[in-house]
Amino acid sequence: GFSQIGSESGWRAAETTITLQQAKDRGIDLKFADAQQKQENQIKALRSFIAQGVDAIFVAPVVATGWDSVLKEVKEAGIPVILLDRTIDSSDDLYLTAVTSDFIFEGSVAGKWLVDAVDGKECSVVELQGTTGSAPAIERKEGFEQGLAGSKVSIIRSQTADFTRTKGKEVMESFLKAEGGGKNICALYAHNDDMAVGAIQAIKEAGLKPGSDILVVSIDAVPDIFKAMMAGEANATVELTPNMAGPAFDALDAFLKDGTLPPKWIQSESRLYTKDDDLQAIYDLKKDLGY
Amino acid sequence: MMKSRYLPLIATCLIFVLAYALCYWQFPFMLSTRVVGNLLTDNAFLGIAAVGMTFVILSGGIDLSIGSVIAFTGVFIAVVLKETSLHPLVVFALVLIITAIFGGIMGAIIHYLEMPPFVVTLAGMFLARGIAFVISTDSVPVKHEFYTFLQDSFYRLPGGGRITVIGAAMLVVFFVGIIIAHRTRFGTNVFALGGGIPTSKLMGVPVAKTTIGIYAISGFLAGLAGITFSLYTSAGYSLAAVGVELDAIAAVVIGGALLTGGSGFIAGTLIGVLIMGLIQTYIIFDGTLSSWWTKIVIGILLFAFILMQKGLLLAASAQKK
Amino acid sequence: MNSLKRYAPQLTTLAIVLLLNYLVFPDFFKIEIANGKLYGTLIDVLNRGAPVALLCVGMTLVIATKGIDLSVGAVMAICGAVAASTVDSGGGVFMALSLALLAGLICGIWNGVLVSVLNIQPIIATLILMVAGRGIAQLITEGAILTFNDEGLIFVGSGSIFSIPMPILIWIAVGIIVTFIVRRTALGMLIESIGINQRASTFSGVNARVLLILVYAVSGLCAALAGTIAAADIRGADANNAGLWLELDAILAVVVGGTSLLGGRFTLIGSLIGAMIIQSINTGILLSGFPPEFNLIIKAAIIVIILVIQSPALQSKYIEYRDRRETGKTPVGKDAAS
Amino acid sequence: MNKNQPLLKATKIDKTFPGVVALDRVDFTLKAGEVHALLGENGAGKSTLIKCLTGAYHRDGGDILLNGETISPRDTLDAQGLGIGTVYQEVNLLGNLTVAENMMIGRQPQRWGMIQTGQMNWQTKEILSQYGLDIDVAQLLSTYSVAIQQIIAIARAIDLSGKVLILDEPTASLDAKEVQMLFGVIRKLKQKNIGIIFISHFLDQVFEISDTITVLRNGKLIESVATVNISSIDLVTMMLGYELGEETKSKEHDGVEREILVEFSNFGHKQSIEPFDLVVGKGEVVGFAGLLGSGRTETAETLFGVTPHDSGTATFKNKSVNLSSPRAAIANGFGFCPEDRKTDGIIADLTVRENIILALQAQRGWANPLPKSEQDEICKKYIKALDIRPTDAEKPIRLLSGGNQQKVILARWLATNPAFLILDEPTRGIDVGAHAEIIRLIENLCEDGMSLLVISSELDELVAYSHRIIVVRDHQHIAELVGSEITTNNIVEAIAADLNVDNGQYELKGVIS
Ligand SMILES: Nc1ncnc2c1ncn2[C@@H]1O[C@H](COP(=O)(O)OP(=O)(O)OP(=O)(O)O)[C@@H](O)[C@H]1O
Ligand SMILES: Nc1ncnc2c1ncn2[C@@H]1O[C@H](COP(=O)(O)OP(=O)(O)OP(=O)(O)O)[C@@H](O)[C@H]1O
Ligand SMILES: [Mg+2]
Ligand SMILES: [Mg+2]
Repeated sequence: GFSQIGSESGWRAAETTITLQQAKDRGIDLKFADAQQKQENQIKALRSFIAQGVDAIFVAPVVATGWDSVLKEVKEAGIPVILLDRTIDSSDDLYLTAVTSDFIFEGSVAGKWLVDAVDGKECSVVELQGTTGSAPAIERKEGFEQGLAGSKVSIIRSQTADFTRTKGKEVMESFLKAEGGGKNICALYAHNDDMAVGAIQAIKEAGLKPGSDILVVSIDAVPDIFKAMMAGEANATVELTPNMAGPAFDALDAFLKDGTLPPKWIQSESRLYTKDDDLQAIYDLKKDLGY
Repeated sequence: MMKSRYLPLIATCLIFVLAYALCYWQFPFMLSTRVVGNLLTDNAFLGIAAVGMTFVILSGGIDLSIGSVIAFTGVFIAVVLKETSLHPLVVFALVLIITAIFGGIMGAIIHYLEMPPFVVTLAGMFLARGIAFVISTDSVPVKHEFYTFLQDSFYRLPGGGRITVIGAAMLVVFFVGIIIAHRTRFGTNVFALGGGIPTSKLMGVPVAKTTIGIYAISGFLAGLAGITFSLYTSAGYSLAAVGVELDAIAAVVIGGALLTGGSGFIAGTLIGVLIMGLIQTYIIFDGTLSSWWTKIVIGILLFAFILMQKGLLLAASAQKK
Repeated sequence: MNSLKRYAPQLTTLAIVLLLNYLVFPDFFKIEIANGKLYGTLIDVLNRGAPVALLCVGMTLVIATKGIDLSVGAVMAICGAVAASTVDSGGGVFMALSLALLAGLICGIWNGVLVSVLNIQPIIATLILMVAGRGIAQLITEGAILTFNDEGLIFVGSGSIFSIPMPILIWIAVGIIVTFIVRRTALGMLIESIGINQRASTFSGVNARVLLILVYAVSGLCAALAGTIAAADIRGADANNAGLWLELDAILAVVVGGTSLLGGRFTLIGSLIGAMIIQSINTGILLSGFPPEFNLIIKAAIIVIILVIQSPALQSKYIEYRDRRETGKTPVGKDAAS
Repeated sequence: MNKNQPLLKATKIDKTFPGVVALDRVDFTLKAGEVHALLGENGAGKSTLIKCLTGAYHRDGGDILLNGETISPRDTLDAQGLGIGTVYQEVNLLGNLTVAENMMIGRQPQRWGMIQTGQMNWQTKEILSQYGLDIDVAQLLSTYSVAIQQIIAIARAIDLSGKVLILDEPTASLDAKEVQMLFGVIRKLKQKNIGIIFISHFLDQVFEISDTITVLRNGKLIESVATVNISSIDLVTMMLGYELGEETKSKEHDGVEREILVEFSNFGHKQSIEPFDLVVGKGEVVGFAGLLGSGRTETAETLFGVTPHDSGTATFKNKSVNLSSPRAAIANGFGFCPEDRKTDGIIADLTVRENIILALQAQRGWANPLPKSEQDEICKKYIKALDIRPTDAEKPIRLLSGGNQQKVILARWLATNPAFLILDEPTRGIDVGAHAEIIRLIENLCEDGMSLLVISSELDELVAYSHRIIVVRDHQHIAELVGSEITTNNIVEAIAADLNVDNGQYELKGVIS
């Protein structure tokens, strides 16, 4: 069984595609349950998985807390659980392993890149946050601030744009107006690429050049941001790989075969891409993954 | 002769049984006690909130704030339990008082300012979630032995299913709700408001008291649903329970109530909630649907239920004459 | 003058919200021309308010018949997706627009048939499409954001004519056209009569069934336009997020604009003012620089203020108070409605 | 208690609505054990006065004393607490509650906070049986006809009234039998020293039951006199402010052969009306007589396609026509002015003008709006012809008095100039002046060639204008009276034939839907 959060973004869609693909390749019968962004639905899904007697459960938890009791039930039923892309607050004997990236780390990678990019100069950053209260929003903000620590780079405005392009554009428009037509802004940090893509359009429409007048750094590495980077309109992105399932299946196979216990945390890569990479190649690689 | 007012209720029940039978036919495992127990536990918070929503809808109003109130309640409980050493029961009492007053204030605004419930409770929805954000944007885990105790107390059914505390709580709330709605003066007054406020006034129904009472009940039950949710997840999270109000409205209406007010049954809402739960369970059992097909199928099933209900009612009324 | 008086509560509210915006952001009213386009925060309000304003037009008619349309957000997503996939597969902007409008029309008629022929309660009838519609949109885009580069379609979202951004022109034009149609024919009155007393209206020979389908169809068309604009704006159809929860904003705008959710008398102009009020609040929040945790509280507080300003109870209290000062009479209390 | 001390005394009651002075320093005194008739034209302010007395409206000025003590009921609940029971003009009960709940709301018998439904139903049944009503009280109120609802409303008000009973046009849709029964109850209440305020446009009823008469005109008190001291002519003059021309005379019942306009054969509907044959000639007035619940309204609704017929055929001018919906009927030149004006007639929030032109406009289609000037002309014409007051056509119709609303609905149908017009209780709640006016109008209309089918519980009226009368009972057409057979007596006999009515305990039975 695979309990997915939903399909709120292209990245999520890619993750689903890859997971299903991996399962198919390995000849695994995967029950897929979409939770429409609701934890209660995920818990329901887990319970039904138990009821159906699946062999293993993958969960991409929508939120870190609140899994104790249902995972206890899963454990009682003797089904191994692997967490994908987000960890949870429960004690770690309730799941086999977690294949995740580290949001804080991603944020700090982005922050460090910016500090390097401005090379010690002062820089006022505007930040487009993810959905208020969501784990990536909170942790990518925190990580970014860690990355900036000790430098002259500072965040002057920060507002949520709900991880969406439309909001990213709208919020960026108001940032530009509020900051003297954008003259006071030296860089933009967006918690995901979609918001950055929206914001890039706003910057262009305001008559500024994204990528040079305003530096743009974001997270996720979806295909569209590579297009923007190729056009010189975005500067950097930190990859959050959608292939969480691969390592997860590996770990599961090993465990089921001879009981090898995987490490509790398998960290996925958080690679930084800049214009120095072969953008076109990566774009081609990614564009059919269902982003 | 069958009493025509109970027809919608009977139709809904029939459809539920029919649908369950269909599911069973496809997935024999659906009839296990586990699935039945899950149906109760998983929908407990929705059910409790839907009881409150039924009162509101019976009176011709609507309450959009319940999802947010559930989230607020969860965050409030989690944060208070973390920061202080109060016993959870005390915190429960506290939060129920707060949410009941919150609902009551919305009722008072609706009545005294003569503003539509839709807008007033929409403001309430923003406010409750807004306060939840301000208390904590992070999701806050609850670690308290009392919680573990409650979560671990359940009645085990033969076959591994469980009747949990929260599942049982929902049934109790429905029972009390049925009595209040159909067996007390207050309940009759609720129906009266749904029949028309000006007329109710002329008939001497205490409109102000009833309106405030209704929304206070809805707030109270949303608080209770929040407690249930917090027991369900052992956490408080400000983004929890988004859109629950729509699920609750759908459950109430599927249960046979008229959104214009004045007609419906609390028991129907229970069936409505179970039908919604059944749809979810069915989809998960199926397990082959992509995210988008999930949505489409939910829509189709919803439509099918409503059609069947209509058809049954039509057939019944044709036969009766 | 007369109409000014009629919209007094709405205009007052708008003025207050704009004033608040001015206080948090002194440059609020500054408008200049940049890149051949009007540029300024006020323009942003008009521009960003386009989807809600468009939805409002259809929603007002639906609400006037005592209905409600929860599906508009999802229909936006569908139509955006249709437009995007049309240009992506080589259709021109004209084709894209037509197909998007057709999709909106079909969705609207579907809702209308459910409500008027099958007699399903509007909130539930449209809830079905609200849930399923987003799925359909995702089916079209396969869950991803479908981006496009068709200049024609992009023009709908971010082009301008006579320096005025297209979305503004579109919603104002639609507002005017629909108002004109509805008020210059008997349509408006017939719609109102259905909303007030459907039974009595059918007794008088009003074709309630057709009119109900019509209003939902108009709502679908408006949602189609809004969806196309939203997609054109970001050069991509975002099936997951386009129009998400916008139905609530639209309903709120209609109510703030002075049309009762109980059906009957409606005012399109009021609704459009309402849409601008809502957008001004949203823009104001963005400009204020408060941390996002406070967004909802601010919004709630402003809505409460609006409620108080527009409360019929308080208005009649005020009129009574004014009359008393003029005539010196002391009324015993307030009229119970009857 | 001193019988001469006024039970209820209101002095200098003022009530102004925006633009209308509804009550202008009106004094009113009700003695215990007295039946006090409150009379006046439509829109005189009768309903407003009683709403002020019962707290449904808040008066702008003036004092109310009950048993010598100042009272100021905040709302109806308050008034009920003071022992004032009221039946308001439009039946104000809740269709979505059961009969018993309507009867007992707020005072249901309870035990441990729970309603004893069985006992409540039993009590209600008891109460209603005093009014000759033997119905299933656990059914929803809306399943019963207006007339039954009216009786329930009266029973409820009487049950609530410890001191004062107010009846605003209680007899508007009752037939003679029910009226007599009501009067019987009123007389009993009189003996219990309850003061009764009675509003009616039926002067014979007023003379029969009342002790004192108070007349209002244009919101002003005209006079308060003992009933024995006034003649009916003086009373009418007092109400109208001018002398009414002689009462309409009975029609000389011609036997003229008429060209057939509509013909229904074997027309019926399973649940509501036995198949019947009916022929209506051009320019003919066919009257429908029957007891309440006899199926007259349902016949009319079947004819008009509200509940489409499921047997038989109809022809119009010898061509077979489709009567499957009101729209279809209207397209064939039919018109139908319904009985229940509150739910089937008025569009409350629309203006008088819009209400008048609605049917005409619907007929023309939405794309072909009636020019404003033409609308105004039509309105002017009917406001004048039917004496609708206030004359401002831009007022929402809900602000008009009941009788004036009725006139507006009538105007709506007259404006479409139908070939065949069905009127269900057209004079319900209409004052004497306008009453005469409407009867004259009906006569004129049929002289102009319009065919009419009129349902009325007022037999005198039916006799006055009908060329033919159909008697309906138990959803069947049982008799037809033509020409000189048409007399009140014959109708009553036809209705009562082979029915046991001797003990006054007559069971109304019918299909409960
Ligand atoms: N709520 C209201 N707002 C404005 N005007 C009103 C309102 N209610 C009544 N009126 C006006 O007050 C006047 C008196 O109305 P009222 O209903 O008391 O008449 P009535 O004597 O009962 O007439 P009828 O015999 O037709 O019932 C009428 O001119 C009416 O239009
Ligand atoms: N005493 C009764 N008990 C049960 N049902 C009744 C009774 N009286 C009337 N009804 C029902 O109410 C409905 C109303 O009948 P309808 O309105 O056609 O009567 P009517 O002849 O127009 O009389 P009126 O208009 O005076 O009520 C009928 O379906 C009838 O069965
Ligand atoms: Mg009156
Ligand atoms: Mg009748």
